[in-house]
Amino acid sequence: MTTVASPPRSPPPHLPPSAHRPTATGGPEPKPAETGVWVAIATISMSFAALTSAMVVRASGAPDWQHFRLPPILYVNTLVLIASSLTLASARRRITPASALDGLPRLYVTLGLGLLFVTGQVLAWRQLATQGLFLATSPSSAFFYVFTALHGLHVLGGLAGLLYVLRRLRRVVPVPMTALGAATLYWHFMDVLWLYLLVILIIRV
Amino acid sequence: MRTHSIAVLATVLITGGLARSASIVGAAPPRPPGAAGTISGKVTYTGTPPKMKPIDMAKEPNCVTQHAGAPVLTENVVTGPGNTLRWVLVYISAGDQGSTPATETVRLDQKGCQYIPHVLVLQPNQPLDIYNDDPHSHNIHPLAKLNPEWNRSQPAGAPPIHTKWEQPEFIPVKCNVHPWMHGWHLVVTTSHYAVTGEDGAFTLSGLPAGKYTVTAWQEQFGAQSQDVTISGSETKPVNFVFKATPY
Amino acid sequence: MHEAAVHPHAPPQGFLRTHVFSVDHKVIGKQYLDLALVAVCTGMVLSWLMRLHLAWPTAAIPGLDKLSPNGAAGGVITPEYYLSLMTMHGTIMVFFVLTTAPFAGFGNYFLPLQVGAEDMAFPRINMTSFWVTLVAFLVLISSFFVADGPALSGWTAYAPLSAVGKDAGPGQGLGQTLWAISIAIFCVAQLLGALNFIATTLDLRTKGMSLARMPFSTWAWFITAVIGLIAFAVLMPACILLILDRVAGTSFFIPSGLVISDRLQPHSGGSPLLWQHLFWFFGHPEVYIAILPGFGIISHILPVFARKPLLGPRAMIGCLIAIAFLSYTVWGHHMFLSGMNPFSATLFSVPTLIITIPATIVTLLWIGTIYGAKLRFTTPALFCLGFVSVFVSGGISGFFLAQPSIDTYLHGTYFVVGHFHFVMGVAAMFGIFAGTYFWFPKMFGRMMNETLGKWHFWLTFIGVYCVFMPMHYLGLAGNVRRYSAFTDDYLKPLIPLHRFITIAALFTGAAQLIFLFNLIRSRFRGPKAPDNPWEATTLEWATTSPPPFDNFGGKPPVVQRGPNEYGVAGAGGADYLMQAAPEPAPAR
Amino acid sequence: MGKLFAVVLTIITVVATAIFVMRVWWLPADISVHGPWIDHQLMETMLSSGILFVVSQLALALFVWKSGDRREGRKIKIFPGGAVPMVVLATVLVGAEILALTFVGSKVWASIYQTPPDPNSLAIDVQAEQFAFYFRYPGADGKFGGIHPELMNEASQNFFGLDPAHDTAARDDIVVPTLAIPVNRPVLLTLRAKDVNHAFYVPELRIQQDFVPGLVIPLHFTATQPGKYELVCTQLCGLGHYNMRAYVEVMPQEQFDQWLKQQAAQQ
Repeated sequence: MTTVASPPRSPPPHLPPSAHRPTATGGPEPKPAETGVWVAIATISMSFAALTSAMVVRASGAPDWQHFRLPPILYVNTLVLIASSLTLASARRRITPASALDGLPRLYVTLGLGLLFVTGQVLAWRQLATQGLFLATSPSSAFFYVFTALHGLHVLGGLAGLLYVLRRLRRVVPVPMTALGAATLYWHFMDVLWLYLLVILIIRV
Repeated sequence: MRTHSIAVLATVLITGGLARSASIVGAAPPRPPGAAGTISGKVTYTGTPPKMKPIDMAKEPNCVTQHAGAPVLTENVVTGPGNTLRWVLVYISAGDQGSTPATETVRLDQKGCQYIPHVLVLQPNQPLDIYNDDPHSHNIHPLAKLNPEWNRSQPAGAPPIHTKWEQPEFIPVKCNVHPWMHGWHLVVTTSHYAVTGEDGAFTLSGLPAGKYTVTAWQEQFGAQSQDVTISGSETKPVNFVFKATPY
Repeated sequence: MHEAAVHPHAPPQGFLRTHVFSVDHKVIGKQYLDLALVAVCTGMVLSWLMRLHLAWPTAAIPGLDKLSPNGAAGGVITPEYYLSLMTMHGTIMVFFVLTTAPFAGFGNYFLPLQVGAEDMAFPRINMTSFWVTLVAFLVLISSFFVADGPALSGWTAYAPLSAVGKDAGPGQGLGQTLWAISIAIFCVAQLLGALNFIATTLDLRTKGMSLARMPFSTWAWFITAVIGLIAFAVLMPACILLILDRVAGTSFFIPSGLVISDRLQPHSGGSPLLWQHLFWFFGHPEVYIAILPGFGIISHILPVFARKPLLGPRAMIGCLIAIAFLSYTVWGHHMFLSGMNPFSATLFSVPTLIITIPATIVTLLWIGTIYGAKLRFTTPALFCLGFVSVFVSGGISGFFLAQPSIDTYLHGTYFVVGHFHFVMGVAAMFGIFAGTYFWFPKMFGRMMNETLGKWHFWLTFIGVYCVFMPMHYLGLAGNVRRYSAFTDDYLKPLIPLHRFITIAALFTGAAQLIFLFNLIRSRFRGPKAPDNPWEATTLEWATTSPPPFDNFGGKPPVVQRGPNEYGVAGAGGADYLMQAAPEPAPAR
Repeated sequence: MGKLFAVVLTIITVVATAIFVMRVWWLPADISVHGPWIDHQLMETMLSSGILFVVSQLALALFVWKSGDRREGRKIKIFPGGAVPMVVLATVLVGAEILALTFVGSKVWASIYQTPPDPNSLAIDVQAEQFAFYFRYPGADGKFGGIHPELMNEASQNFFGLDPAHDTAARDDIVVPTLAIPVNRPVLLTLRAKDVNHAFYVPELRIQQDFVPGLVIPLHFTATQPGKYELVCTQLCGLGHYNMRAYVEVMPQEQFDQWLKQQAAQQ
């Protein structure tokens, strides 16, 4: 899984300041961690695009496609995830290279909301299961579980990344802004990805 | 080799019977000397059975040549003159006594793209050797459910497959390469069994006095049972009649 | 404060950190190459077994029954074991040799060196990537030791054969599940690798190393990483769906009403073509993942030994990019006869034929580079020339297969086998050989033996033509591929040609022992290599052989010019200018 | 070394080409109506790519021969005109070739796979299974019986899962393992797979098509030469793949009618 070691989790730990490492680009200091996250975003998008097209192909003209109502808790989870993105953005605004202290509480809230989202997704599975909809019940439920599980794994990866950054924010001065930026970027992407998945699940399932 | 093992078997049986030892045959009750009953009869059908269709083995020219002139017929329902049924297993399904575990090796041949015999009866753990007598590869795929299922090819010239079945089960066997090749491995816990020939006749002998359930089983028509009581050395006639439909 | 350290990671301490769990891209590169060496030996032995069986189907191979008591009782290979050998040969070669060696192996070692970086952008992810690859390899190999043997559905693993489980045949049980798991794991590793390649190329280039000044091999690895990023991102979810079909009872790829081994399968509504689309959307770009690094390596090495600049450097890079782009539009040419809408066959045929334009240009540029060159016939140079020849041979048969109307006859025959072995197997291997002979001095600080190298080249070059050219003739005669024996009346007369191929394959395989011997011996006994033994221009030759752990001894080079400066007036009468060398004094 | 390379490469090129030109191993004679177009297209491609093959290999050999020249003071030479003309030339030449091949080729392809079958075609149902082909003729009523996978039974030769007990159309269906077809009459096959992917390939008929489980794929052609040919599977289907074949018997119409009657009697 791309998630498992997605870049925010381990941005290059000891990147040297620009003075020590001449680089080709005359512009701003390159940020490999952010480049890495962009690359990861590209590949994760591609994976989900492949799954989406698989779902469209599989759903077309399949008599066994069983429509069902999405568990309502998904909408609550969506709000939770959006809220976590907002708190993260707000936290980041409060963190300067000199000090991370102001942003830390909001980062903890972000972490909490992230965990809450994952828990909410698990609850959504349990709701489906009580309706008798399991992985193998119908292709629609199969795709639901595959989408939510893969997204959930990626979110867990993002949480691990945030945790890692948080630990370093508290210990390292100057504050590793690049790592924080990379983790933030990834987290917002998880948000966007989920909204996309929610929309196609609403349309198809 | 075969006669040798039969001799060994006989020796074991006799010694076991006389000495009442708890060796290999210790579990089975000893055969009461001299007072064995027999069940015999015929298996027939009423109605119209499916046609025995000629099997066209066109894809395996070797086998076409082997059967030139007399094409092989389907063996799922084999009938004889007088509405008899062949390849029916008749065995003691309940109340069995006096059975002896078999140790002699049973042989299954693949010859002319047929399983010979079509119905093979064994007892649990009885050694089974499978030979490929054709100049091309065969595949043996017993579709077992209780026993472990396996699926293996046997190219021409490969050594025989030595195997056995541990659990009693009626196992359909197919050759994946030649779709028409079908046979049965019938694993029963009794040594009192018989498979009917073309005349539909069977004989179960050496039965000590007692109450038995006799079952006849045919691969397409299923099973029928009758209760029979044997007292002393008598011959009880038992007949089975299956209802046949053309499809 | 360790933030201020020059190198992204501290010098390694202890044996484990230095040689095993190292985050140094050079060690990781060598580990990839070693893994590829083990894999290629395995894959080659498998191909010998297959070829022996095809030529003499009833021959007993001593000892084989020890490896597989069921698959080769008495040493005679059963049809299903043949297919298992074939599947494993294809999977090992495509994934663990042709992807691992030229891309992950050489790329890891030389991409950071060539852009003047001290390491990859994410050294720990880099290390993870290798160990995950190793796990994938071990999972795959473990399927040799399960009761029914490895998967037998080919490296393409077409559903539903690959999806329905053990009813479909021996090897389709646990063996096939292990196959799918192994490939899914492999995808993870390659995605992590591609991430590193891209970030390193974009962000860690040294001062003066503009994109236009990057060596051709760096370009090729970068482009390959981009291809891989998309391709493996599609294969991985496909493998997950396949695994779910196999173990969780879903029906993504399995349609309704299948009766396999007399059993009605409990699945419904799935689409076998969906697997083919997903697989080939990955599978065709995978061909370029295997060969593009070869393009890069040849374009990198050829000018060194031609002592003149590569003809049309910009055209070369443009072609590489064009091929990468087009590789995503052609997957359907594997499926002309698959039952998809026949109209789409024409649609897929056009970009397939168009991709021959950049491929032709690339070839012509190499041939044009050789024109008027002062060739130094070293072993790596010979392998470059051989590469051009076999790539032409393999590429041209693509003309036939790209046309649906001809594919109607040639699809599924040995013509296809000959085609892809030449173009992505042998050509890529020649690229790997050229790279090995060329970079060995840098990697190990010792030269390889030239005499042995030349023997290796000649035997291999002649050998591969004897093996793969006849396959085209077989294909024309309608010889179906993936057959474990030729029992059909019209195939029996072709068996003598198969015997010829088998003998040639054994001969060519034996020639590889020369390489293996040379490789191992030179690692310990070869003469000491100077820093720049081939008089090349790129940055990897501007440091010691082998390079120190931070590549440039704390003094990152500053690049002055592109990599193509051969046949010019250099310092001290040399005919080349290194990328980081200062401007020489004007000649008087 | 350069001369050796040039010589070896030339020998390889000449031998490889000669075997093609002498047709030592070649396609079997065509027996289909559409086959000559395919053969024509193949020959066109063979000719143009053959020239490309020989020219590139020999150019490589020649340049290598010359570039091995060890004379003192020899200067390197740049390819005349540099890369640009070469790129343009390659694009134009290969592009033109591609256009020509696509134009003709897609017509050939369309004539086989994209045209509707002749309405008077003989309809035959084909089922591929591990590891055999079975063919079904509709019998006297001209209608095929329905297919019920749960009724498929190889032991009783019910390969198609027919239900003659309830389905009268199925009772006279003729199921055989050999594809017999009348000569010069259009044939329309419907391909279905019982278990996994298979393929239909008769080299003499110049036709190949996959069987895909879950799909019913039409395929039509007309055979022009009576005789016995082999139909083989070209899509990996499992352990018996190599042995999956059937014979195709092309016969005059009268003989075919008689054959069909004979088969009907045996059902």
